[in-house]
Amino acid sequence: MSALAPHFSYWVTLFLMVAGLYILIARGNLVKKLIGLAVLQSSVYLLYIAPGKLLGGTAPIVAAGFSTYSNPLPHVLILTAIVVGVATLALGLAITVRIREAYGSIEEDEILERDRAEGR
Amino acid sequence: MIVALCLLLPVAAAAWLALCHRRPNLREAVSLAAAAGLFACVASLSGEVLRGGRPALVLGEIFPGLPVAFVLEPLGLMFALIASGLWFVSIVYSIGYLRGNGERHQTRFFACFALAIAAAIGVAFAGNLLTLYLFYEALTLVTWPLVTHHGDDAARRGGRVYLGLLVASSMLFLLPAMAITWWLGGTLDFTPGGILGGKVSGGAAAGLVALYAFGIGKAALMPLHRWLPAAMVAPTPVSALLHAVAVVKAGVFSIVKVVVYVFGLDFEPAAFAWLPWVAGFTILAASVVALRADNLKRRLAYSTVSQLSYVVLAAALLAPLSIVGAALHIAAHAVGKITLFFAAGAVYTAARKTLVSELDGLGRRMPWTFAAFGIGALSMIGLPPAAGFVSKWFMVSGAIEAQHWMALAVIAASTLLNAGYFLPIVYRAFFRPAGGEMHGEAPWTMVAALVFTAALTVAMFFWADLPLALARSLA
Amino acid sequence: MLEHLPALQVVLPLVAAPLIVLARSTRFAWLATTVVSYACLVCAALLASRVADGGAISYALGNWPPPWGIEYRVDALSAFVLVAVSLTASFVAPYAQRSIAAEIEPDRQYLMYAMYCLCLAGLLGMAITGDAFNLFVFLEISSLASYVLIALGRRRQALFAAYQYMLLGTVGATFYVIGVGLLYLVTGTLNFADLAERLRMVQDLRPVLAALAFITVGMGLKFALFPLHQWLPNAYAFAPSMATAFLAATATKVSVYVLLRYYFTVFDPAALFERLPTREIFLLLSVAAMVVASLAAVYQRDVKRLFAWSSVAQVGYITLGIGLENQAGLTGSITHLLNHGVTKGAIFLLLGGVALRAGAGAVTMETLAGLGRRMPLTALGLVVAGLSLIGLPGTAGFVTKWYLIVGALERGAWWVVAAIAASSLIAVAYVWRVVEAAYLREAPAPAAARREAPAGMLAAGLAMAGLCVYFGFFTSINVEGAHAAAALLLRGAQ
Amino acid sequence: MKDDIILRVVAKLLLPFMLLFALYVQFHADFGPGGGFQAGVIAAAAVIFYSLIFGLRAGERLAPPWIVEAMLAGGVLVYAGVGVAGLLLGGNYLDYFVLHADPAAGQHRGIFWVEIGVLLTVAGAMLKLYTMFAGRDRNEDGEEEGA
Repeated sequence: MSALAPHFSYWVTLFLMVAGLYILIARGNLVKKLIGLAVLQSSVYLLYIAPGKLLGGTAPIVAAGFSTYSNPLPHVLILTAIVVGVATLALGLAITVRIREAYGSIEEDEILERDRAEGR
Repeated sequence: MIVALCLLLPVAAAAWLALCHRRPNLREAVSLAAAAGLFACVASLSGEVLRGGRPALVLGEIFPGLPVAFVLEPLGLMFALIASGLWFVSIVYSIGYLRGNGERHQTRFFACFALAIAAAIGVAFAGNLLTLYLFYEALTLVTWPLVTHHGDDAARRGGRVYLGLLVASSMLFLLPAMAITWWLGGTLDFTPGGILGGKVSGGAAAGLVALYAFGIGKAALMPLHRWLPAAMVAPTPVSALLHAVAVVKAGVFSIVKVVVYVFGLDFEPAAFAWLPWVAGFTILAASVVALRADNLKRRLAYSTVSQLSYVVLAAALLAPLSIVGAALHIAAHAVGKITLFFAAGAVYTAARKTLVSELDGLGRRMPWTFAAFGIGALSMIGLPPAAGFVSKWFMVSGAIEAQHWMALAVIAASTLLNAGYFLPIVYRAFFRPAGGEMHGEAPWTMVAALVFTAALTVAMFFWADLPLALARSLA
Repeated sequence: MLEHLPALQVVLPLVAAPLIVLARSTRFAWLATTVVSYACLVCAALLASRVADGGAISYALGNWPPPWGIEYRVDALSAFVLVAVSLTASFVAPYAQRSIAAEIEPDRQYLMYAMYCLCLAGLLGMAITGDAFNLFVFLEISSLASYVLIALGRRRQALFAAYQYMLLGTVGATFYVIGVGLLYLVTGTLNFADLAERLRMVQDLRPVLAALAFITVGMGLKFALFPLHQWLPNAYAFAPSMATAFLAATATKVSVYVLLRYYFTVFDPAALFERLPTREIFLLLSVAAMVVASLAAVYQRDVKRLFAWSSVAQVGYITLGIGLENQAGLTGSITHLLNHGVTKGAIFLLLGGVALRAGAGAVTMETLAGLGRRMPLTALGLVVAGLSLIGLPGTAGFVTKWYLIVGALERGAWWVVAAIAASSLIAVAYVWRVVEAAYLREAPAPAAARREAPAGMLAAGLAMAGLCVYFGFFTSINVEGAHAAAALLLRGAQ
Repeated sequence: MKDDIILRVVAKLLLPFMLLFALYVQFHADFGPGGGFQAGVIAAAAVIFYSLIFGLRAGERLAPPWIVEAMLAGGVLVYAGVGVAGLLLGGNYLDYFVLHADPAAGQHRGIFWVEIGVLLTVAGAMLKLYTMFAGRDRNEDGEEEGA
């Protein structure tokens, strides 16, 4: 426990990372894959943000009475990363919708099956 | 200046030919004019080279210290003279052949022909290994459309073997050999006395020799000889000019150049000790195959394989006299073999016969053709009064000088074999009773061409001064 | 204005994209794209010449000095990549007009141009930025744009190919950003130069090692390092012609650049190459790519797929230099960024013309039958570019091969020399399948009429094929630039 | 859902406050958490909420597609324009110090306009995403929409 407790945010990060990757690889449903991708990306947000927090620190806005601030840089970075993540997810979903229209399915194996049938 | 002109002339001719493809007569006139011009250009350089001059041309560096450079030296001049001179004769012959056989895509044929000559001239003039390699590969590529000229399945198969073997050997062996030479010697310029002397020895040296000997696949050393018979699917003028003169001679020419200017004649003989055995084996084995081949062009092709190995054998002895013999043989074999191919093509055009066993009595219907064939055969065997005798004389002298008795034995044995597969053809043509239909000689341009080369073969026996002078300045 | 070139290099295409969306006119979109592409080429050329004369250029965005602000930094390596990318762009942009008009529905064409501009901006930004996180942002800009470009392909397989590429590409980018996060946690900085300095002082190397692994795999996914290449063949095969040409010529190259930047200037190369089996790993993976992917290419029926597989193999040539880690090897690698870009660009541009005239989405071996008679110039261009792919002397590909072989000899890696030769031999096999189809097969009767691709497309393709030959003889751009870049990387190694 | 009177009334009542809150988040960002990203999302949420209740068509009347696209592109242009303004006034790209005689005020001015750009782009993007997906089932029968 002593190794776990002080670094618990890392363990959560790690769990999310692996879980996201697992979903991404193991699931054949295109939407579920995207969910896995989103989980994976969330783990990155945590990886950056969690260490930026100082115990007792406040939002990094200069004001009387506060002297410890959290590190603002990771937040800025992750704001960008979140935007990127949203864009990726939206694009992924848009493509999925069109795949469904073109193939009538969003299961990976069925799509591959149909491609193979066409290739012959 | 003239060096650049020699390279540009055939390329320009090819472009021009492509433009006037709707007017065959103009096209052929352009071809002939270009060939004559090229020969004149090369010949005009010979005086300077014989006096010891080395006309040079440098076209920009590809890599730091590695330019595309041309330096004209005696061996290259000889090769260029042969290639350009016989180009003219071949065009005369081709006009008759292509029209007589109603071949398609004649413009493409003449254009690629011109490009092949340009590449051969590039090989001949190359001032360093990189330039030589550049044109060596170019020669393979531009002759591929000629080999696959008919466009049918047989042509495609032949083309694959041709391209596959030539490109594979040059990429797998020649390119690494070049890189190793550059890495060891720091230069790829052809230097009198060689660039590798003292830089590599023992097994590594022998390995490098092997990379070069097999990398230059155009020299058709066994077991890399199969592209040559495969190339026989091409129309006969192609076989005549390219696979008796330009392409194969580019191969043995490169070998001689590498031996003389990269390794140097003083290179440790141990590294070359294995090569005469392989070359000797090729000479004998190819002769035996030729002996059994019934298809005339196939027999000629294997004869070429064996004759090429004479050059390799002679070069590998590293003796001055044998190098002279090797250089001379490049010229002697060229004129002799092109005569033989011309004759084979004439027989095909006039009588539609391709097999040796069908030639009975044809000598009486086509006396000029078979007289020329006889002279070519004499040259191959190495009997006077034909050019082959001179070169063989020097090779034998070289073998004695180097005290290489195996080489001597091989040359003797193969002379017998050569006689064994050429004389029966002449005998059949003149002394067996003729078969059915009546026909005369092939079109006159073809006959004129082959009589001319036969005369040249004899002339090179009596007046061997120029080639001998060029060859002697090598060693 | 000249001191602002680094900013303009990225801002020009970045501004062009929203302008195109606002204007909603295909004609304006094409015009803007072309102008911007040429402007980028001019910027890149000017930057390269300034770098060659006076050393690296640093540009502080927002006037916040590095390492606090984001720094744009142009040195010999990034200048070379900038030139390579914008050179390709300047050929693709004029080509795009007819190609897009033929392949994309009219009301979506301006979006295609906008995405192309974004992609260009992202790639240029990746090459120019000196900030690890900013690089991630540009990476995602270019990636998102390229997913859209691929998804706009005419056949439905394009959608699934884009989806797969998006999935793997995003995982790659995420891995990269995880690696950067770890480095940031250890050092507290994101500026490359600053990172390099502070990493030297780090005692606990475990997070750095993890960061190295994440960045390597992440970037490996983006540039299709064997065996992380699964997304590539389909993505290239089904994308619209101009997208394939542009992405094949640039996208993977810029990701390799990122890896080079990290390996030789951020991490400590001495430790990286001496204490870890980096050399062996890259030699093995590169050789495997060169041989296996080439073999796979031989068996393709779809010609675009064939050349896509060949791209995987050619990436092997590029990464080979990392494994050789010497002047000649790295010169070969870096020059191949440009050489292969030009070669593949030419091939895909010309194939786009073939596809247009064939009227089908796919270019198969049957489509190519009789091409030598129907489209003689296109066929000639394909042959020339194919020769460069094989690496015959007198072409750009030979220049690469020569340096790689010399580099392998210096390293004493004889088996690598053999592998390079063997791989080129397999390249002969697949290129010659195309040549035989074009010249030795008769065209089916209805398609036998002689009809070249539209002039603009043909000219762009032939010009690039011409560059393959130009760079094979006149190496002042590709070799000298690469030589300087390799020297720079190795200087960082000391 | 537009038949439900409670929803309709509440929606109409809430809408101005949501937009106002967006503006508050936008402009109070100098002194507290907030900024263009958050404000953009809130503003877009207001419009999306409206079109959830009154239907997509009504939402599109409120924010026509061409305006949404213009917002998307215009926001980026405003952002980039601030950068170019810095260039023109003699600074580096994105240099805010030169935007005003007093460098601190210059920073204020620069970030103000940049945040406006962000607001526009984020709001535009959110709306675009919503209409793109919500608009799907209107033309299910094979007709395709831009992605």
